[in-house]
Amino acid sequence: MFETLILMLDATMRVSTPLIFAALAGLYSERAGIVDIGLEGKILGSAFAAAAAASVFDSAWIGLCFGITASVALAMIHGFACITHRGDHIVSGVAINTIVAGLTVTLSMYWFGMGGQTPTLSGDARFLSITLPFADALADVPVLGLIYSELLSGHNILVYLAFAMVPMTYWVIYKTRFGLRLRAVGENPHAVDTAGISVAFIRYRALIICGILCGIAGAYLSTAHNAGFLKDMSAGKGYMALAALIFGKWRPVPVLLACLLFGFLDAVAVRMQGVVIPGIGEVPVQAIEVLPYVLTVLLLAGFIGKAIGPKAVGRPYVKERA
Amino acid sequence: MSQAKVPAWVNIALIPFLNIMLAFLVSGLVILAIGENPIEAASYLIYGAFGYDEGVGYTLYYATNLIFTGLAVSVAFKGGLFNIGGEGQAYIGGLGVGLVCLALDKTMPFYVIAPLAIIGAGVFGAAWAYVPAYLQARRGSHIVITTIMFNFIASSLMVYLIVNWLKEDGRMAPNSRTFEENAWLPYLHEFLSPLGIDIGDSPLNFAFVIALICCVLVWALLWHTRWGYQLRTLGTNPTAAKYAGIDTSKVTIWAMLISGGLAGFVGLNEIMGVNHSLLLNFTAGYGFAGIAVSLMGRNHPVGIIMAAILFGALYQGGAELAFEIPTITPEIVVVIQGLVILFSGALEHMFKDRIEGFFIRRSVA
Amino acid sequence: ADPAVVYDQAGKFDKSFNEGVYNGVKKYTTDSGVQVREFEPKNEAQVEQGLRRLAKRGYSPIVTVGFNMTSAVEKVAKDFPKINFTLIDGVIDLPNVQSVVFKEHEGSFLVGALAAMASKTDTVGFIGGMDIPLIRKFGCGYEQGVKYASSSATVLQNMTGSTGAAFNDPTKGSELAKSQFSKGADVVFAAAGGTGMGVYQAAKDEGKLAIGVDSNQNHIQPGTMLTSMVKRVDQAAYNTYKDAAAGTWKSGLVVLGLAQGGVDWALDDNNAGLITADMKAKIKDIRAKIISGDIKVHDYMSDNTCNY
Amino acid sequence: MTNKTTPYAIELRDISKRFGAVQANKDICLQVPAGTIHGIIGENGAGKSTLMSIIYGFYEADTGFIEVDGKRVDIRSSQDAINAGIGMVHQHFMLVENFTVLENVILGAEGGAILKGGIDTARVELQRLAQEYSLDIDVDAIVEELPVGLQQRVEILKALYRGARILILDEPTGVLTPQEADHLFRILKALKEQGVTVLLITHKLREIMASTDNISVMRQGQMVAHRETAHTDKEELAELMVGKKVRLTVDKDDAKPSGTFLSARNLSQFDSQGVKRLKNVSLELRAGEILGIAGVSGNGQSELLNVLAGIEPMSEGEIHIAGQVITAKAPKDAAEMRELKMAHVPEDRHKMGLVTGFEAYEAAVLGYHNSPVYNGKILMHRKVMIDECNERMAAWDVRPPNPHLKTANFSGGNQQKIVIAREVEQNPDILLIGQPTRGVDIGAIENIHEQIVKLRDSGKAILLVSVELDEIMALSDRILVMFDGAVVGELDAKDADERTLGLMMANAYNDEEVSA
Ligand SMILES: Nc1ncnc2c1ncn2[C@@H]1O[C@H](COP(=O)(O)OP(=O)(O)OP(=O)(O)O)[C@@H](O)[C@H]1O
Ligand SMILES: Nc1ncnc2c1ncn2[C@@H]1O[C@H](COP(=O)(O)OP(=O)(O)OP(=O)(O)O)[C@@H](O)[C@H]1O
Ligand SMILES: [Mg+2]
Ligand SMILES: [Mg+2]
Repeated sequence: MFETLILMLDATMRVSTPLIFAALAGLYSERAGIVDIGLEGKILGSAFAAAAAASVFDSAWIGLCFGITASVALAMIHGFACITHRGDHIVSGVAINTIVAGLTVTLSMYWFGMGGQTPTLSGDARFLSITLPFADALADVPVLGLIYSELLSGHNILVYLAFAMVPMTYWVIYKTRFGLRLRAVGENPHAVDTAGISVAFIRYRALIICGILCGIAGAYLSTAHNAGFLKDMSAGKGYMALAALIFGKWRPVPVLLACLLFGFLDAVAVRMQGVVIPGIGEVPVQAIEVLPYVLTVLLLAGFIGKAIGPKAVGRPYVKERA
Repeated sequence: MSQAKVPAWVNIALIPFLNIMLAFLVSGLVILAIGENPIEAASYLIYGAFGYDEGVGYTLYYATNLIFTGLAVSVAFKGGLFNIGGEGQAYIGGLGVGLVCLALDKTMPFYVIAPLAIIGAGVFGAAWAYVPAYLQARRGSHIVITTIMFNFIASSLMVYLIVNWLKEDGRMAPNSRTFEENAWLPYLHEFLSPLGIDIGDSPLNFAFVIALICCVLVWALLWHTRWGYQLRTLGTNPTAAKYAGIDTSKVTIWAMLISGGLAGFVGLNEIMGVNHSLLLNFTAGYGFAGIAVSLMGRNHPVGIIMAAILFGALYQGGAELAFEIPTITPEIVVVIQGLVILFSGALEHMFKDRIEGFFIRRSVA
Repeated sequence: ADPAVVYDQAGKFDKSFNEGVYNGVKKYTTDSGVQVREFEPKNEAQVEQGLRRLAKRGYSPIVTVGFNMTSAVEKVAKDFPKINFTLIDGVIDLPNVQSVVFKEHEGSFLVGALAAMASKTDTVGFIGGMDIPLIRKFGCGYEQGVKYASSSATVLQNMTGSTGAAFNDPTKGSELAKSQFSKGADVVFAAAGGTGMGVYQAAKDEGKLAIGVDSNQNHIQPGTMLTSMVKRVDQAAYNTYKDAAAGTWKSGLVVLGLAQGGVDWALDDNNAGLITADMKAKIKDIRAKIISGDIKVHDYMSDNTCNY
Repeated sequence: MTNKTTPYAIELRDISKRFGAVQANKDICLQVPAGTIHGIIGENGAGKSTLMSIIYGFYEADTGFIEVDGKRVDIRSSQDAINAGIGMVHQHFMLVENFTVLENVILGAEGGAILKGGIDTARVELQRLAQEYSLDIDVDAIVEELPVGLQQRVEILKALYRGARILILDEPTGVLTPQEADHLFRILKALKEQGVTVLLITHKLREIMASTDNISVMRQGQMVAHRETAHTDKEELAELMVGKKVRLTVDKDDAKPSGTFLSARNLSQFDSQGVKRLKNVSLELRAGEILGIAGVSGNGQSELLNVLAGIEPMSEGEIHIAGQVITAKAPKDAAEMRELKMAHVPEDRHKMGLVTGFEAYEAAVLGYHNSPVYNGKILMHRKVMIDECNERMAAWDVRPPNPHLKTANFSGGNQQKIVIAREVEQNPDILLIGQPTRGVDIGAIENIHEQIVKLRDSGKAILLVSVELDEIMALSDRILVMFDGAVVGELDAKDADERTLGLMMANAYNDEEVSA
C-alpha cells in the first residue's frame, strides 16, 4: 500500500512538472495584468521546437533553447497584440493557440515527413533521469529509503528545476524590486506609471519570463517525459495550468499544490482504466479526469472560497482617454 | 476628431478585407517557407472548394457547422459575452440529437423525429451554456474560464456516455448504432438533382437550410425584437442598460442559452445529417473556428454566412490541397484561422487606428 | 487502374499499424515500379470524401486501413461497384470488397510464451491501447501464451483508454509501463499503436524488456525490445496490389494466421542477443503446435470472453 | 525676467494640451515662488488636473516648457518629474490597494534589485518623515484597509520619500472630513516651513483662503487671473472662477406649484466600499416647480439622481411616488420607475443616456423600448420608431435630422437634444435632469432651457442637477445646495445670487455668516 502510494506520488511528480512550469508562467503573466490562455499554444510550440531541434542537433539542451525561443516569440506576439496594440487578451490567446496547433503539424510534416511527428529521440537528445547519490545504496532502508530512492531520486533535471522554480518564483515575486513592480502593475498600472516606471516594459518582461517557463514545460513534454513530438501533445495542459493558477489563487505555493493535486488525479486516472474497485465497481476514469475542471468551476463560483485575481488583469492600459 | 468622417465601408469592408488579406499573406509565407508554391496551393484550394460540384457541396457542408458556431459566438458577443464554449455546447447538442434519434428511430416517422431532434440539439446545447451563464450573471465567475472548463467536462462526459452506455455492442469504435434511415436528415443532393443542380454526392444536408433559417431568425432577433434591443444595449453599454431598466443578468443568461442552442445545432448537421450515429469528437474544432467566423463576419448574420463559406472553402480546399500536395497538411487551414483571429481580433487596432486616422486626416484636409 | 491506399487518422508514420501498410506499399512500388496513390485523412468526414475522390478518379484497388473505416468503405463500395477495395481489420460483405483479418491471438500467444521465458520475476505486463474487443484479443492470446510457458506467471494488464486517443498517447503508455515495472513486471507487451512508443521508452529507461506490435519494432529501442508481434498488414497490402495486377484479386474474407504467415514473432539483429537458443527452440515447437492445431488458442472475439 | 532675484520653484511657459477636440490647456503661464503654497482654482473641466499631470510628466504638453528652480527641465515621464523633485498627490489616488504602506512608498524607488535593503531604509526614513511632519502611519498596514485620509497620507509620504521639493495636490480635500482636511493643512504648513513648494488645487474657497499664499484661476483651459491671497476675497474668486459668461436670462413666470409628485425622506446610500455617498437627503418635487440642486460635482448629486431614478438601490430612507412607497427592501428598477411617469435625463449622456453605437432612432427609445407603441407581438415596430424619431428631430431641431445616423456621430448638443426629447416627449409627471447643458453650445442651451420651463408650466415636477450656477439660478424655482452627500442649504430662487450659492457650495457660507 505504502509502496503503491510512493509510486503514485512518483508519477505525480513527473506528470505535474509541465503543469508547474506552465502555471508559474501564467502566474508571472497574470500577476502583471496579462491574461494568458495562450499557455497551451506556447507549450505546444515549444514541445515541437524542442523536439525538432533536439533531433537535428542531437542535444536536449539545444532543444530546450529552441523550445524556449519559440515560446518566447509567441509570448512576444501576445505582448505586441495586448500591450502595444491594446488588443483583447483572450482573443489573442485563442489566436495563438489556434495558430500553433496548425503550424506545428504543418512544419513537422514538412521537415520530418512523419505525419506531424518528430523522429524518436534517444541518448543525448533527451533529458535522462538522474540518480541521486546513494539512491541505490539506500533503497533498502525502510520507508525513507523508498521515499529517497523512488520518489526523490531518478527524475530528470527539469523535474527538479520545476520544483526549484517555486521558491524561486516566490522570492522573485515577493522579495525583489521586479516582483514588487510586477505585482503592482497587475493591480494598478496607473500607480506604476505615476511612480515613474514603464508599464509596458514590465509587462513585456513578465511575458518573456512566461515564455521561458512555458518553453521549459514544452521541452519537458517532448524531450524529457516523452521522446519526441506528437501532434497536439500538450493535450490541454495549458488550460489545466490555468485552472491550477486560479485554484492556487495566483500564489506560488498554493499553485504548486494545485498542480500536484491535478497531477495526482492524472496519475490515478492513468491507473484506473478498467479497474474494478470492490464494492464500488468500475470507477469511470473520466470522472477523475474531469475533477480539476469541476473544482475550478466550483471555486470560481465561490462555492469553495473566492478566487480573486489581480485587479487589472485583462484590461489594456490606456493612459489617455483620447 | 471622430469616427464621423470615416466612411462606413471602411469599417465593414476595407478593414476586414485587409485583415483577411494579411492572414492569407502570412499563410502564403508559411507555404513558401515549406518549399511549396503558394499560388499553386491557392489554385488547388480554390479548385477543391468551388471547382466541381461535389467540392461545392462539401464547402457548404463545412460552412453549415461554421454558421452555427459563428452565430453562437456572435449572439453572445452582442451581449458583451465571450463564449469560448461553443465546442462543448456543440458536443452536448449532438448528444441531444443522438438521444432523440436513438430513442425514436425505430418507432417514429421522420416528421416526428426531426422537430424533436432540433429541440434536443438546442436544449442540450443551451443547457450546457446555462451553468457558465448563470455563474457569470449571478456569481460573477468569468465566463471565458468557465466555458473553457465546460469544454473539457463535455468531452469527458461524452466519452463516458458513449463508451459505457451508448456504444453499440460488438462494435470496435466508440460509436452508437447507426440510426434507421427515417432519422436521417435528407441530403440536399436528393432535392437538388431533380432540379438539375448537381452537388455531387456531398454530405450537404438539410441542416444547411436550418442554418440559413437560423441566420434569418438571429438577424430578426437581434435587430427587430425588444430582446435583441436589450441585448445589444447590454453589450455596447452596460451602464445604459441599467439606466434603461434592463434586467442584465436575465439578458445575460438568455443570450448564453441562445448561443449554446445555436452551437448545439452542429449536432444536427454532424450526427443526424452525416454520421447517422453518435460518435466521439465530431465537433472537430468547429466551436473555436466559430470565433474566427464571427470576428470576420463582424457579428452580423450576413457577414457570418460569407465568412463561414470562406472557411468552409478553406476546409474543403485544404483537404483537396493536402490530397494533391501531401507536404501541405490540412492543418494549414487551422493556421489561417488562427491568423484571422489574430489580425481581425487581437490586432484590430493596428490597422483600424491607422486607417481611420488616414481617413480623418483626409477629410480634415 | 492505378492502385491507392487510404491510411487511418493515425497516419502512415504511426510506427505501427499504418506504417506496416506503408511498408507494404513501399515494397510494391520498389518491386513493380508502380506508384501507389496515398491519402491520409485528418477527420471523419475526409475518410469518406477521400475514398470517393479516389474511386471517382478510377483508382483500384484501394487498400483501406483499420476497422474505423468500415462504414465509410461500405458506403463508397456500394456506390462504386467497379472499384475494388481491400479492408484491413474489418469485415464487409460486398462483391467488390476483400476483407483481411488476422489471428492476432496466435501471434500474441507466441510472444506471450517468449515473455514468460524471458521474465526473471515471473511477472509480465500487457498494455493495450483502446479498450476494444480487438485489443482484448491481443491480451487474451498473450495471457494464454504466458501461462503456457509458465503456469505460475502473473500477467498485469492495463488498457490506455477508451477512445481513439488511447492509440496515440505515449505519455500515458510510459506511465502505465512504469507502474507495471514497479509491480514487478520485467517484460511488457504493448498492443497500443503510438502509445507503445512510450512503453518502449520506459522499458529502455528502466532497463526492462518490451515487446512491439504490428510492424517489426525491434529497431526502435535495440537491446530492450524482446521481440515484436508482427501482423503482416504489409503483406496484405502488397498481395492486394500484386494480385490485382495479376488479375487474381478476389473479394471475400481472408483470414491470416500463423499458418498463412499473417502473424508471427520477429527475430533480427536487434534482439538476437536477447533470445537464447533454448527459447528459439521452444518457440519453434509452440509455433508448430499452433499451426497443427495441437495448441488451440482461444479467440477473445469469438465469445467476448477470455475463458480458455 | 531679466531682474529676477530668486528663481521660481516652478515656472510654466505657454503650456498647451489638446485631447482630440478638447483644448484642455491653452497657453498657460504660471510662476510659483519657492516655499509658498500656491492655490489653483477653476470650474470642473477647466483643465486644472491636466495641467498638473503635465507638470508631473503623466501627459506630455503639446507646446510650452517648464522651468524648475530657474532651469528648464524636459519632463517627458513621471520619472523625469520625480528626478526634478516634483511629487504629486492625484485626485484619484495612485495606490496599489493590496500593498502595504511601505510597499507603496518604495514602489519605483526601491533602492536596489532586492527589496529587503530598500524596505529597511524606507522604514527608518518614513519614521523620520512621520515625526517631522506629524504624518503618523502604520507602515505595515494594507492600504485598502486604511481610511481615505490615511491613504492620502501615504500619497504624500510617497512624494516626500522621493525627496519632492515641489508637491502638487489635486483636490486633496474632496474626500476628506473637515477634521482630516484641517490636519492636512497643518502638514502643508509644516512642509512649507521646510521650504517645500506646494501647488494646491481645490474647489473650496475657504480652504484656499485659509492656507495659500497666492492663487491662480483657470477657466476653460486658460489661466485667467493671478492673485495674492492677502489681497483678494472669496467673492472675487468666485466671480473669477465662474467668469463673466453671457448671462442667460430665461423668460419665465413665477412658479405655481401645486401637489407633490414625489417626496423622498432621509435617503442614504453607501457605495461598494461602504462609504456613505448620500446622507439623509429629503426633498419634495412639486408639480409646476423646478427644484435645482447646486453643488460642486462629486458631492452626492449623481448618487441622488441614480437613487431617485431606480438605477441604484438606496441603502436607507424611502421615496413616495404615485401613491407607492419605495424603500431599500422594496426597490424598483429604472424601468419600473418610468412606469410611474418619471423620466430621467442622465448627467453623462455617453456613459448612460445613449448607446453611441446605436442609430439615432434606436437610441431615441432607450428605456422605453418595452412600450407597446414600439412593439408588436414579436417584432419591434421599426417604422413607428423611425417615423417618431423623424418627427422629434424636426421638432427639436436635431441636426442632421437623420434617424439612421449613429448616435456617436452627432455633436454633443444634438446628442443631448435626442436624450431630452426622448424623456420629455414621454409626457412624464416628473423629470429628473442632470447637467442638461454640459458641453452644449449657447444656441442649444437656450432651446433646452425653454423646453424645461415649458414643461414646468404644463404642471410637471422637475429636478434639475447642475454644476453651472447660471443655469441653476436661471431655471430653478427653489434651490437645494449639496455638499458632501448632504443637503446643506435651501434657498428660494429669488434669494439666490452667485455669491451666496458659491459660498454655500464650498460649504463656507455658515462660516461667513458666523464671522459676519
Ligand atoms: N485623458 C483625457 N482624454 C480626453 N479628454 C480629457 C482627458 N483628460 C481630461 N480631458 C478633458 O480636458 C478637459 C479638462 O479636464 P481636467 O480634468 O483637466 O479638468 P479639471 O479642471 O481638473 O476638472 P475637475 O474640477 O472636474 O477635476 C475636460 O474637458 C476633460 O473632459
Ligand atoms: N463620442 C463621440 N464619438 C464620435 N464622434 C463624436 C463624439 N462626440 C462628438 N462627436 C463628433 O464630433 C463633432 C464635434 O463634437 P462637439 O460635441 O464638440 O460638437 P459641437 O461643435 O460642440 O456641437 P454642438 O454645437 O451641438 O454642441 C460632432 O460633430 C460629432 O460628429
Ligand atoms: Mg481635476
Ligand atoms: Mg459642443
